[in-house]
Amino acid sequence: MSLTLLQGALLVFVLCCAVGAALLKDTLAAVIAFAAYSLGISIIWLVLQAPDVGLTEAAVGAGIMTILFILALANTVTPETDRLFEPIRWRTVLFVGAFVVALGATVPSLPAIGDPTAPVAGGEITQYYLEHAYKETQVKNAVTAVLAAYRGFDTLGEAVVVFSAGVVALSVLRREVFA
Amino acid sequence: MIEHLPVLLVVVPIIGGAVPLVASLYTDRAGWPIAVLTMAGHATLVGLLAEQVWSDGVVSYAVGGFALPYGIELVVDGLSLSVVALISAISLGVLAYARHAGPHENTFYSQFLLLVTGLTGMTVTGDVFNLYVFLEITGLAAYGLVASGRAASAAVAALKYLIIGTVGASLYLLGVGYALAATGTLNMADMSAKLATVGYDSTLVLTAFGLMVGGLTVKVALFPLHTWQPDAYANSPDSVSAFISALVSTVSAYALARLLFSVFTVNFLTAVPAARWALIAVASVSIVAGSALAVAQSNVQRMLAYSSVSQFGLVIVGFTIATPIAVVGATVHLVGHAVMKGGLFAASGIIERETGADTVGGYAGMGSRTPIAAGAFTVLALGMVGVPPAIGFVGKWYILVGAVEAEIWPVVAVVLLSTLLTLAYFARLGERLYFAEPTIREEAAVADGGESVSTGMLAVVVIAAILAVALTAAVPAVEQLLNETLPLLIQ
Amino acid sequence: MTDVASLRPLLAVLVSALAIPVILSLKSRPNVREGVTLTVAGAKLAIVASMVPNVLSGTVYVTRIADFGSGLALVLRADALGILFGLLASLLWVVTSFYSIGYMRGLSEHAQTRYFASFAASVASAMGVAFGANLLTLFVFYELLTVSTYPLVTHDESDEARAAGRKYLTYTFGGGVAVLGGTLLVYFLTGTTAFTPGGIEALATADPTLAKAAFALLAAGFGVKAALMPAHSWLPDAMVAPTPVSGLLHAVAVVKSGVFGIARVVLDVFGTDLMAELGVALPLAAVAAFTLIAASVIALRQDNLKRRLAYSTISQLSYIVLGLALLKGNALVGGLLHIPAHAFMKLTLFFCAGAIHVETHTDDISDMAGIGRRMPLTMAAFAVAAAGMAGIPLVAGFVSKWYLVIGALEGGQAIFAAALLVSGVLNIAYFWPIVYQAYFETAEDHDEKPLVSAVFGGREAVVADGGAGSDGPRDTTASGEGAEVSAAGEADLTNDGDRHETSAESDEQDSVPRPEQVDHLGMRHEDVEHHSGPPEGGWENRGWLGQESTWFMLGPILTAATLSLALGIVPRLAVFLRIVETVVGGLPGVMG
Amino acid sequence: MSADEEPGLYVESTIIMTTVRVVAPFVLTFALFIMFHGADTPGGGFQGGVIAGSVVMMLAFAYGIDSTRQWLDVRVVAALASGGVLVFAGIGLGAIALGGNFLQYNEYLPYYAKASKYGIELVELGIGGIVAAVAIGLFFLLAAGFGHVVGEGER
Amino acid sequence: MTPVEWAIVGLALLGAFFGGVAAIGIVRMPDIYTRAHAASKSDTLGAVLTIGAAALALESGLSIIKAVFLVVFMFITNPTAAHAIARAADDQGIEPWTTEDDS
Amino acid sequence: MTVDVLQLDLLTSRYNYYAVVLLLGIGLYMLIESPNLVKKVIGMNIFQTGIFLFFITLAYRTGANPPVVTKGGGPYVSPLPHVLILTAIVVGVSLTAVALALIVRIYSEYGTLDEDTLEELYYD
Amino acid sequence: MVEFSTALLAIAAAFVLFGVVALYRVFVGPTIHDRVIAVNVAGTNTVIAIALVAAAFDESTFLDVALVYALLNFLLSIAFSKFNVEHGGVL
Repeated sequence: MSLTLLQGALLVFVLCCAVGAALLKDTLAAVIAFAAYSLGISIIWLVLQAPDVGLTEAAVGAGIMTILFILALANTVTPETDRLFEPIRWRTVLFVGAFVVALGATVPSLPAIGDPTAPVAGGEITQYYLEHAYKETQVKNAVTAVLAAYRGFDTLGEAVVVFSAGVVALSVLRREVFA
Repeated sequence: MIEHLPVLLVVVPIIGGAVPLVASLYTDRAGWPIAVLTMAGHATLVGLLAEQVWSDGVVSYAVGGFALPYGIELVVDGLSLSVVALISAISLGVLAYARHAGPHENTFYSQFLLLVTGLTGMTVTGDVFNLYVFLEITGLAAYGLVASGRAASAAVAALKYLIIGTVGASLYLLGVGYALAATGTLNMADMSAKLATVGYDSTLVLTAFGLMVGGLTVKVALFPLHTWQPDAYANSPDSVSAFISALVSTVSAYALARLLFSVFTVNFLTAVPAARWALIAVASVSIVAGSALAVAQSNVQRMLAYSSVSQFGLVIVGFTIATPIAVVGATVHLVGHAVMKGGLFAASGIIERETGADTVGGYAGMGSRTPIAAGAFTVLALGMVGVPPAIGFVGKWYILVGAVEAEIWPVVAVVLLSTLLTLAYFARLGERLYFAEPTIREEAAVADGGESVSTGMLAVVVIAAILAVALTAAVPAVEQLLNETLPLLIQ
Repeated sequence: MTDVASLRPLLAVLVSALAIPVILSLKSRPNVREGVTLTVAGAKLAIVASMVPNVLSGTVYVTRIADFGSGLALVLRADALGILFGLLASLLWVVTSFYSIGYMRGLSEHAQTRYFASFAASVASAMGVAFGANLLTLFVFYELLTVSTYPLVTHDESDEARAAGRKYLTYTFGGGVAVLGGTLLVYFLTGTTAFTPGGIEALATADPTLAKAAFALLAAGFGVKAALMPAHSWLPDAMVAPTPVSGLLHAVAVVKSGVFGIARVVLDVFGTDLMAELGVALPLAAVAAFTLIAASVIALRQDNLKRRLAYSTISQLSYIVLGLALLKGNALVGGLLHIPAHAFMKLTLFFCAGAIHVETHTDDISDMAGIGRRMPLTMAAFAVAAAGMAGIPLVAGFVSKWYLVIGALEGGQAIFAAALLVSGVLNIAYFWPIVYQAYFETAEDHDEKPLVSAVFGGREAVVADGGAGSDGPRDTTASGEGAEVSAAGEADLTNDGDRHETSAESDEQDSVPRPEQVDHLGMRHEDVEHHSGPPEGGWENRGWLGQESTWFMLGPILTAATLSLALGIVPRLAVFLRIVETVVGGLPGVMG
Repeated sequence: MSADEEPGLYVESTIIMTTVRVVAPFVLTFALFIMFHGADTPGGGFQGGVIAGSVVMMLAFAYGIDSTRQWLDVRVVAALASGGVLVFAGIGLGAIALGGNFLQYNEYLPYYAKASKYGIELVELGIGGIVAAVAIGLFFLLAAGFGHVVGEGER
Repeated sequence: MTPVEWAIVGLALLGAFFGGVAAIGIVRMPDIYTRAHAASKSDTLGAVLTIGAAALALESGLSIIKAVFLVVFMFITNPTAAHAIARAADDQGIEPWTTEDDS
Repeated sequence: MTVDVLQLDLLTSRYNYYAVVLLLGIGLYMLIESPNLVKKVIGMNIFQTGIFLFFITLAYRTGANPPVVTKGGGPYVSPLPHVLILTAIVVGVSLTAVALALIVRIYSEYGTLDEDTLEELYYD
Repeated sequence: MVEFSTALLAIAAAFVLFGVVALYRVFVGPTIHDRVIAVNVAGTNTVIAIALVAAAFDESTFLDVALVYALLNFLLSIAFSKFNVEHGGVL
């Protein structure tokens, strides 16, 4: 029950941050709210027993992402305003609301959280990974095993994505070499 | 070695793409040779692969040698082979064009090869999440290429592209999530089997379909999610717009087809007519709206971009009809459109360089000033309209036959109508090119644009024009290739 | 009938297609270029002619180009009907090539290279239309023909020419789409589109409603190019093109391809029996008969010679369609024979009009009084062809019309026979005055000849294409579909400013801008002082021995006139009637 | 820009500099730990790479970006990024060369007992290199802003 | 629960108390410096107490080492961070309010 | 009454998914409505995080351990979605970095990050 | 044991809720520094919560995450502080 309490508190925290990021007029404030947001998200990953993702989110969300945002803001100046929050556009809210309701309608058909018989959590593929990962790869962390071995091709793609991001940023900012 | 072709096809451009960054420490003109070498290798591999697919039908490759639904599978069949060959050919063409037209930076060629990586990966993969990864590589490289234009507006266009493209990819990812929730697997073949047992009318499956297909339609740029496309095409350098217009949406459309046939299968489409009709409706609206918007454009490249919106509507319609002949038609049109649209962008680039004309009005009388480019442009435009025997006609014809066979009469009407609409915007250009007095004075043009044009660039455009007609001869071969593939896809 | 695999049909198409790049590359050397054109034209005629004897004895040459599977293929097939059109086109290309050289050089026209290249392309496509072995192949070349003639129509590069070109494209591509739709339906119904003498069998058992729809689409699609009313209005507008092009459009390739398409549909897709069964022949015949009369009446009111000829064409084409729609042996023979007959005669007439234009820059009939003295040979040929048009014996037109009338009477459809006769009278009415005033009047004492010169005709009637105003034959076309009206309206809008301008400037305006109004004036133009109509002091007298013009023009004129005479006097010797009889004889259950 | 024009306008806080000097080596070690220990505990190349990258950022914040930029060798960054990709692809291709499929670590077994594990570690290292290099590169790129002058002039 | 566990929970509760104080301080204090004060002092203390509790709860040696590192680290960095912020505020607070909010 | 219970049951057993949907909504709202480009990028990130939460929730299994296969058995959560999300996070960061680079460039070319102002400048 | 972890989780939840309280300051400011301080507190609370979660689940590896957080929280704070000092120029 207290697990649910913790999760509830986390979700409240995260949603508050998201709403704050959406509505704060000042861009830097929105970035700060977003930093707080990724703090909360990271604990959620841990609570859901995903330490790898949590670690990544910590390194990314609080670290590099926010710093990049700050740097981008340091290079730009947005005009000062007196308003704390942005006005809410109800037309868009209505549109987004429709999307949310439509997607929300599919939630009941999803497996309940933590259901051990769900196709993902208890499925055949998951079981295979958990049983064979160590035998086949000599790696205890099944996440690493799947990441680097079973789905190593994805990870190659992931590495290429990161590399591309660097190259693209070079090209976008019209530089020849890093640094 | 021969059995590793599918994976080598992806890895070779990765390696090629990684080199220019280091090379730029020493020289700033290393990109082109590296890219040419890499693409030559790529083309060779495609050739070898073609031979293998021709004899074996379907080539499957388990990356890492793991048992199959657990590892990542690469699959090359007739459909993907056609697209891979297209990627290879067009890349070589664009390289020939870019040698002179630029951009010349190393980063450009790095991104170029990364884009090839992404596109090839999307084409050969047999795993829905792997598809997402390569979709994003493609996206990233494409955003960068669009932004490599010198104009300030290039960055705006690229950011717009990035945001809309990311939403599309994210929707796709969410769709993958729903499919995963329903089946617990990511391998396309495996997922397809499990989806059938889950039941096609399950909410999860339907949502997965909607989100995945919806996400990909953003990438394909169907109306009304096309808004990124005109800006992106019109603001990027000529080489880039030729490249992107020819391949990015094309491969996304291929991915959509792959999803329809290999994951959801035709059975799903017949079991859930609403899904099919929705897709057909979206595509049909896209056909008409794209043409109508194209007619309204004054900038030639924007017009071409809107034309793509319409043409991809046609392709998607063909795939959604899902009879063998319609699928052949859609494939032919997919490939043909890529050649023609790439050629059109390249030709419009040359025309702009030589005369400074970039609007429909400015094209007046330019036929005599740039005879070769304008001639090629006209041939390609006619092909696009669907004048036989150009490839554009064959594709349309097959799709039409498919629509007639499936007795989807509204589609027949829309496709026929679209021919006339296409004519409406291309005839305008053709007429101006050849039968009107120039509005741009020659001296002004030279002073304004005045960038030189190389033989390579002209050759690319001319070859595209020739291919637009000559590919028709290859249609029976494609058909035969697909006939081996399609029975597997369309039961 | 025996099928023989042979490359000859393909060769006939390719020979001129391959000439296109050669012609284009010889831009700077006009003499060689024209040499190539002539050589290729000769070669093509030779190839086609070489097939004739065997075709007459029942052999069919077939070239398979590509197979698309599922019963779709690109196949060329030189059967009798195809040979009829193919022989006609290749024969007349030779003639027209000579004439083109004379005409284009005579006027020092611009863009001659493009002109000759497009011409070669048009003929290649026409040949493809002739030899197309199924609806798909036919359609492919049909569309190519549209594309390749477009530069010819817009040759002048004036606003008016562009408007005409646009209209031409809109109409014919619209028709093309209809053909495509019809082809699809046929394919859907039968699983094949191959032409079979007597009709595709499976079509007879297909759903009649769909079959009717298919026929309607095909007939409408081909009807656009055949200039059946109400889709005819592109044709008079296309008169802005140079005269050899008009000849080509009207006599040889374009309109004939439409008619030929209808012939294919009637004879080889649906078959006469099925046509009768479906009851689609009568509406077609009715449309044809209506066009026949209406176009003749409109022709009466035209003062511009080429426009009058254009409406004459519209009328004459309907003879052919009518003959086909009557479904009886003799009517079919008449209709088909009228294809070459009309071609020869109309070509003569156009060539004459062109020669008059080149030599005297006269376009209006009212200016032609006494011109017989200036151009005696030309006008003689004109008289012969005009007589043929009216159906006077010894000229080609008589033979075909004879068969037509007989066929109509055989079928007990006297009303159509009557229509034919009425139209013949009208033909005389609009051709005779031209001939008469040319020889028997002088510029001084001639009176206005258009028989009906009231407000709805005559010089003001340049908008006779169904555009704005109540003076055109709008009332006859008002039943046309919306697309046609709007397309015409659009063309008119673009024309409008131009037209008012000219009419404000001068009273001898005409709908067709004379080449000298365009900015590429040649040498010859300088020393001809008058722009139109007889010079001061009347036409000078030139002899009968060819002083009136160059032999490049006279030769073709006389050849064409001779051909029409030959077809009238010895129809069987002139091979075409034999071909036609072979065609009709090959149809099951028609002859006799 | 301002750092170039007016150096010394803002004196770095001694406290921050000292703290960073104390913390940085520890963090770098920790980053390497995460990178190498990814096989058996959560973590891996990506996370380790980001943290290693953030060490440089930390230094840059404490000691000034431009001085850090000069201190860091451009070639190392570029070589790390490209090299990482090449190492990853190389390991995959090596397996092919030994007769297996791409990235089939088992193929290295005859040469080393725990081939799979160390193959994976090597891959993680490659990723770490890429990520660290790109993170550092992005940091400096964004800090430097848009390079107006490079290229052949505006259109 | 065993007595040790009770002790741990108690320790953690004590930490939570300081955490709560810090949170209230952040919200209720009047200006930036006082808020920084609340954050750096109270929160760090709460952190040390709670992490200590967590370290005790985790029995393995490695965890203890990690926890110790964590505590030390927090002890160094938290005040430094507060110092940096306060210093930045001071920089701007002393000088006229020019660039205060222009982002 | 039963309906009410059912709803409550849905909420307690699927609260994460509802949070996902809300996060997606907030992200989408920011993408559409935020006038500032930087905030659009933040919205993009929130949107993606929503999807990540979806996947990680799918992997969760009540009472299970993280998928490090050392402890004495016990159920583990599924490693597969974790892997996917690791990749997706990396992709997200890369996209954000590129987007920010573009924003920096746009700012130095146009001097504004306001979408409406930019639109005007862009179409000039 | 169950109760023990429950208690720890409850305390973690309390820390998260303190974070929510601190968010108030993040939203209303009034200055950027207030926000940074508040987010710093929220970050510290996060670290604490992670440590408690680690204890509750008996997962020592979670402490790694806490460690990373502590480090980055620090980095973030000095980054923000520098941002404000040199804002307008390049950091």
